[in-house]
Amino acid sequence: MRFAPSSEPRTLAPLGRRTAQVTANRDLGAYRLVSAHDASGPRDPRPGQFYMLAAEDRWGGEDGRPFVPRAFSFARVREDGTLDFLLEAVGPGTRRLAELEPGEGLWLSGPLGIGFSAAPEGARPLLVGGGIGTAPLVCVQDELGEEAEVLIGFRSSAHAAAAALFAGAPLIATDDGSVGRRGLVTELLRGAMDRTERAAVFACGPAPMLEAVRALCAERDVPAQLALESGMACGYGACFGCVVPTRGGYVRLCVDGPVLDAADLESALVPGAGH
Amino acid sequence: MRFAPSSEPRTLAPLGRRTAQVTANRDLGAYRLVSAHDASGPRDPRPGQFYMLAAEDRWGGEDGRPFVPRAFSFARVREDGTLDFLLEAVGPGTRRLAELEPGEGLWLSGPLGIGFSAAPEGARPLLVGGGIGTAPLVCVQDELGEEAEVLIGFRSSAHAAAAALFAGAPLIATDDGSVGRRGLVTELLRGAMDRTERAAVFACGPAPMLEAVRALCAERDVPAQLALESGMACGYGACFGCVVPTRGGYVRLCVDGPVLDAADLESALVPGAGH
Amino acid sequence: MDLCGVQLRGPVLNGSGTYDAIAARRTFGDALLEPESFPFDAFVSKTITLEPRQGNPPPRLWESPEGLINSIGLPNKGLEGFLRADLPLLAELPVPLIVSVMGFSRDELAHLAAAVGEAAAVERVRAATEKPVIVKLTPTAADPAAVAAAAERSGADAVSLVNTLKGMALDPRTRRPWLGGRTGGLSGPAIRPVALEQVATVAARVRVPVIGMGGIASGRDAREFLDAGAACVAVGTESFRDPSAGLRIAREFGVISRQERGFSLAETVR
Amino acid sequence: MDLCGVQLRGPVLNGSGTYDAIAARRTFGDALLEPESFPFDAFVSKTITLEPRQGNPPPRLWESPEGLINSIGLPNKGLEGFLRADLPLLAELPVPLIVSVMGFSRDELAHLAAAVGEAAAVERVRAATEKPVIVKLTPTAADPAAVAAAAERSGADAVSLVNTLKGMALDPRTRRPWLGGRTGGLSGPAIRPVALEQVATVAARVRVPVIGMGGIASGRDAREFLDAGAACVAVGTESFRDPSAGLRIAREFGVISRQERGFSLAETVR
Ligand SMILES: Cc1cc2nc3c(=O)[nH]c(=O)nc-3n(C[C@H](O)[C@H](O)[C@H](O)COP(=O)(O)OP(=O)(O)OC[C@H]3O[C@@H](n4cnc5c(N)ncnc54)[C@H](O)[C@@H]3O)c2cc1C
Ligand SMILES: Cc1cc2nc3c(=O)[nH]c(=O)nc-3n(C[C@H](O)[C@H](O)[C@H](O)COP(=O)(O)OP(=O)(O)OC[C@H]3O[C@@H](n4cnc5c(N)ncnc54)[C@H](O)[C@@H]3O)c2cc1C
Ligand SMILES: Cc1cc2nc3c(=O)[nH]c(=O)nc-3n(C[C@H](O)[C@H](O)[C@H](O)COP(=O)(O)O)c2cc1C
Ligand SMILES: Cc1cc2nc3c(=O)[nH]c(=O)nc-3n(C[C@H](O)[C@H](O)[C@H](O)COP(=O)(O)O)c2cc1C
Ligand code: FES
Ligand code: FES
Repeated sequence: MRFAPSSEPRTLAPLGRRTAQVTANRDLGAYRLVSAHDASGPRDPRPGQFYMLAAEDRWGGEDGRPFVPRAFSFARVREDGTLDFLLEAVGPGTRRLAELEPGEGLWLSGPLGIGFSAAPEGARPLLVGGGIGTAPLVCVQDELGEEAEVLIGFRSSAHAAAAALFAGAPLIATDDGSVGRRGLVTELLRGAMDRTERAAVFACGPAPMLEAVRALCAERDVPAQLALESGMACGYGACFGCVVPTRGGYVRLCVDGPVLDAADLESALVPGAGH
Repeated sequence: MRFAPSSEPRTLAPLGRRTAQVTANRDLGAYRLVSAHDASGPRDPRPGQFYMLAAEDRWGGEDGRPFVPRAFSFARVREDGTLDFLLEAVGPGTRRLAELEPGEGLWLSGPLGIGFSAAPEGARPLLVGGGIGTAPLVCVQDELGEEAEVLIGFRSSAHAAAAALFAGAPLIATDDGSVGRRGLVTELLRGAMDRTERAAVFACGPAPMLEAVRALCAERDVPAQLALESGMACGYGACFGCVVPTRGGYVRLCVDGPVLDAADLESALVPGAGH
Repeated sequence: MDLCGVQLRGPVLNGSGTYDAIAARRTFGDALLEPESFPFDAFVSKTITLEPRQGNPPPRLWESPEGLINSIGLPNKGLEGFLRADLPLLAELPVPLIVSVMGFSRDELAHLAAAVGEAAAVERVRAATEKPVIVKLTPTAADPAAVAAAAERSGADAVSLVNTLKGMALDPRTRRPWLGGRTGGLSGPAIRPVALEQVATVAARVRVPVIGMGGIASGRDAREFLDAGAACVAVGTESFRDPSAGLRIAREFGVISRQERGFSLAETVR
Repeated sequence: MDLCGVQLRGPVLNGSGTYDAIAARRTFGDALLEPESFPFDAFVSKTITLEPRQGNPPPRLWESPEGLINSIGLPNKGLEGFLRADLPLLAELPVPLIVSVMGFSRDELAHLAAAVGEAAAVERVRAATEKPVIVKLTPTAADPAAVAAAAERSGADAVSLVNTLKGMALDPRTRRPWLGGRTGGLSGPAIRPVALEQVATVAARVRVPVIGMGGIASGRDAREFLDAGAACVAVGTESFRDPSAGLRIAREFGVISRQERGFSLAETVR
């Protein structure tokens, strides 16, 4: 089954790169939650859209990396234009961003790409997230409210700290069972689907998880939107670097995604993405 | 006239690059005085020798520069192995070093090159410095004591603040006359030579100043040692990049200098050195 | 200023294949079409081939010290798709358009720079169009100036260089080539000294205007390429880091030019 | 390990012309001669020519993004001066010695990589010595693998690459070429992806060992060149930043190798 959005869920970005001021940077278990005040950006980015970020100072250290900016879904936008990003420090770019101090400048451009579309009338939204991929689901929940059921999986209890970003009591799975249920988030999804007559899935997480979600939804003919990841240099369609294979050929994830309709994918296992 | 040193005035450097800890970094008018504790280095570098310095962190910023380390004469060494460097921030390397904070790591190798030789018996040492070139004369004065007469020139009173590093009352010239005499340090030298029966000159400063000193000393047959500058990548003879022309052909300033006998030079105007 | 008879408001172009004005409009909206917002003084399309191409399999990007390696593989809609779908949209841009084409058979121009004999390829293009023809050189030719001179003799109205340098990266996990295309092209500041040398050498050899590019990231860099003999510059990879890099570079360049006029005046006065 | 029949304790050499062991001994003293302090597993001399050469006029160096441009111009004492003054000192080093020579006329080998015909030059060297012959390739050849294959056919015992890429820098004040030699050679991390590609391509083509270099600055970089097919690596520019870079890189490389053995063991156990 397909999502059939009425119009492209995309808020336009101001042209060019601007500087936001970092207002906070705090620990969230294994992650960092970085907040920055994007004074001149739009207040209404669509959940699932992303920003390209770079530190204004010290972007490019030993060995001349990071060089290009990095892509991040926003987790939340506040009324004054403050954006929250949930980061996992996995390489030179995320490490630099993870150590930003309040007051420092954050170069950003965005919101970029196409976000999540509304669920079909009468379908119950299931938000399925894995690890750092829970970030864009926070604002999806903000928008959908109690109607949405949140199912999230993490490697460990340190990672599961990100669950605190969600309202209510999300269902949690961890690899080691230290928080919530032991196992994979797809098992939670299977259970939720069993309980739900008409579901619509919103998913983001590591590629193997998304692939499992895609297969499960295809099997049960449940519509699903998947927020994918791929290596990006520009974020606005300039470099043709971020393509992922779809049934219709390669699409640039930064302008035709990152949220794709699962029905368009043969597989969510994107070459070269993730860590 | 020539200096005829009995042996090469060179203290050997420990092999490789080591980390010294920055202990202080203070303003000195237009300059910075950076102190670092070189725990495992020799306590007896020869005045005129230099060190290659790089910040342990953040060496290489926007645009991938600074890349190679930078050369600095030491101004002073203390008994515990603390080295003082006088810096002028003129480019990316010196700017980074100028903002080092106490506790940060400073990569260094040295002491490098050949320092100043003793003055011939019975000759009065005249220490002639211009601008940042006064730095290596500080430790020459430390060694020679009152016997040496210090003549130093600066662009402005902000630069003349470096005079505070010298003991006693050095003679000062500034371009604008705001401190000491208005004019060039070579005029002070001319006066001192007139007053001194047998002089021996130790000079360091910008190339045009050194050339004026060289010409003056040649004219009066006064022996002179000049500490030159040239662009360096390695500091220990590996790259052959730092050559300066002498009467005997090109010599590598980092292993055969930086202190050269004026008698060996046709001119002290080295191509590509200085700002 | 004038490039092959076309009036440009300034000397800053985009590198072919490094800016998709249509995708940028989807992202940034019609603000992009304002003359004062559009980042370049002329727009160069992504390279078009006769037949549509999917491009290379992903992954297509790798970051290197002050550089980027790409194996994009010239994905494009083909000539027909371009004329039908893209050209009408590109015609709305507020600056002149330069369409980048790769021969009428792919191999033909891919080998252009490899040998002087290829001049024939340019002659054929020359005969087929009344528009100015700009030939882009590959930087891997052993003697770029000879290739440029051959292109000039065959009637090129301008030459453009450098393209990316051939490079490679390994996947740290598998230790095999990371890029789907095995090798890729290196661009960005890392290659700037190489680009500057080739631009200077080619500009000294040919009479036609040279469009210089390779790692330009600031007005000062642009200035250097013009000092080396380029008539115009193009900005590629830096647009990935900053979507309006072209505008910033033009602005910085303007400041430098004014300062220099100021300095030389001051020097004259002294 | 074995390189052309010579036993080496490890795979890390110096790049020719980037380490002067005699000058280093003047600077660091006899500590340099201790086997555990000497930074390389074999020592490659600066390139020697038949006649002495002064080298290029200064300035000879310019820094670029993650790179260095040099126009040194092969200064050396000439064959006779080398044999008399340097060789006895180099014989005291605790590792095997590789002497780098540039033909017996300068032009002869300068053009080595330009064409396959040059193979003759290697044949002549081959006949003149019983020692292994290593041929260093220029990276500006349009097809380095063809040149390497030609060198192999002519009897080279190993090939070594890359040399520096041609580059240029302008003096910001005069806006004319900064380097005394007008152009120079670009080295350092900036060129690493280009070097890695050429090493991989050449290693896939020839049977003789390949000595890989170009921007190696860490054990991980060294590992990549070996993964790409090099038998040994050489460290050039990084030694300028750290006089014992060779030792550090060998140490880091050792740690990586041990970790990888550990990982594969763990994977087997699982
Ligand atoms: C649409 C989108 C949204 C995202 N949202 C989030 C989010 O909300 N939070 C979050 O934490 N992450 C998010 N990510 C992932 C994030 O962008 C990556 O984790 C980040 O780019 C990693 O950068 P790095 O420099 O830390 O790591 P690296 O992996 O070192 O660098 C990133 C890229 O560089 C390449 N690379 C990897 N290793 C090397 C190497 N040794 N040399 C050269 N290149 C290398 C790879 O292509 C890699 O993808 C998102 C990604 C996308 C596409
Ligand atoms: C033996 C010796 C002793 C010295 N002692 C002192 C001292 O005590 N105190 C002190 O302040 N200074 C000293 N200097 C000078 C000091 O080394 C230089 O000021 C310093 O190297 C400048 O580095 P930078 O990065 O700040 O400036 P830059 O000039 O930018 O960099 C240094 C070198 O890079 C090259 N260069 C310049 N501009 C560029 C560019 N745009 N792109 C690429 N390359 C460029 C030039 O070759 C220049 O020499 C000494 C120098 C020598 C040789
Ligand atoms: C991602 C990417 C795609 C490119 N695609 C093309 C192309 O389609 N046609 C072309 O002539 N050059 C192409 N180039 C080369 C650029 O136009 C330019 O010559 C090169 O990148 C050097 O400039 P830079 O360092 O400013 O990027 C591409 C470069 C990049 C980085
Ligand atoms: C300053 C300098 C001098 C060099 N001199 C020589 C030389 O005499 N002979 C030679 O074969 N290569 C010479 N090279 C090239 C290096 O051996 C090496 O091939 C190149 O620098 C790439 O390696 P790197 O990036 O690690 O420096 C020189 C390189 C530099 C930077
Ligand atoms: S990241 Fe450049 S096209 Fe998508
Ligand atoms: S700085 Fe390298 S030889 Fe002198």
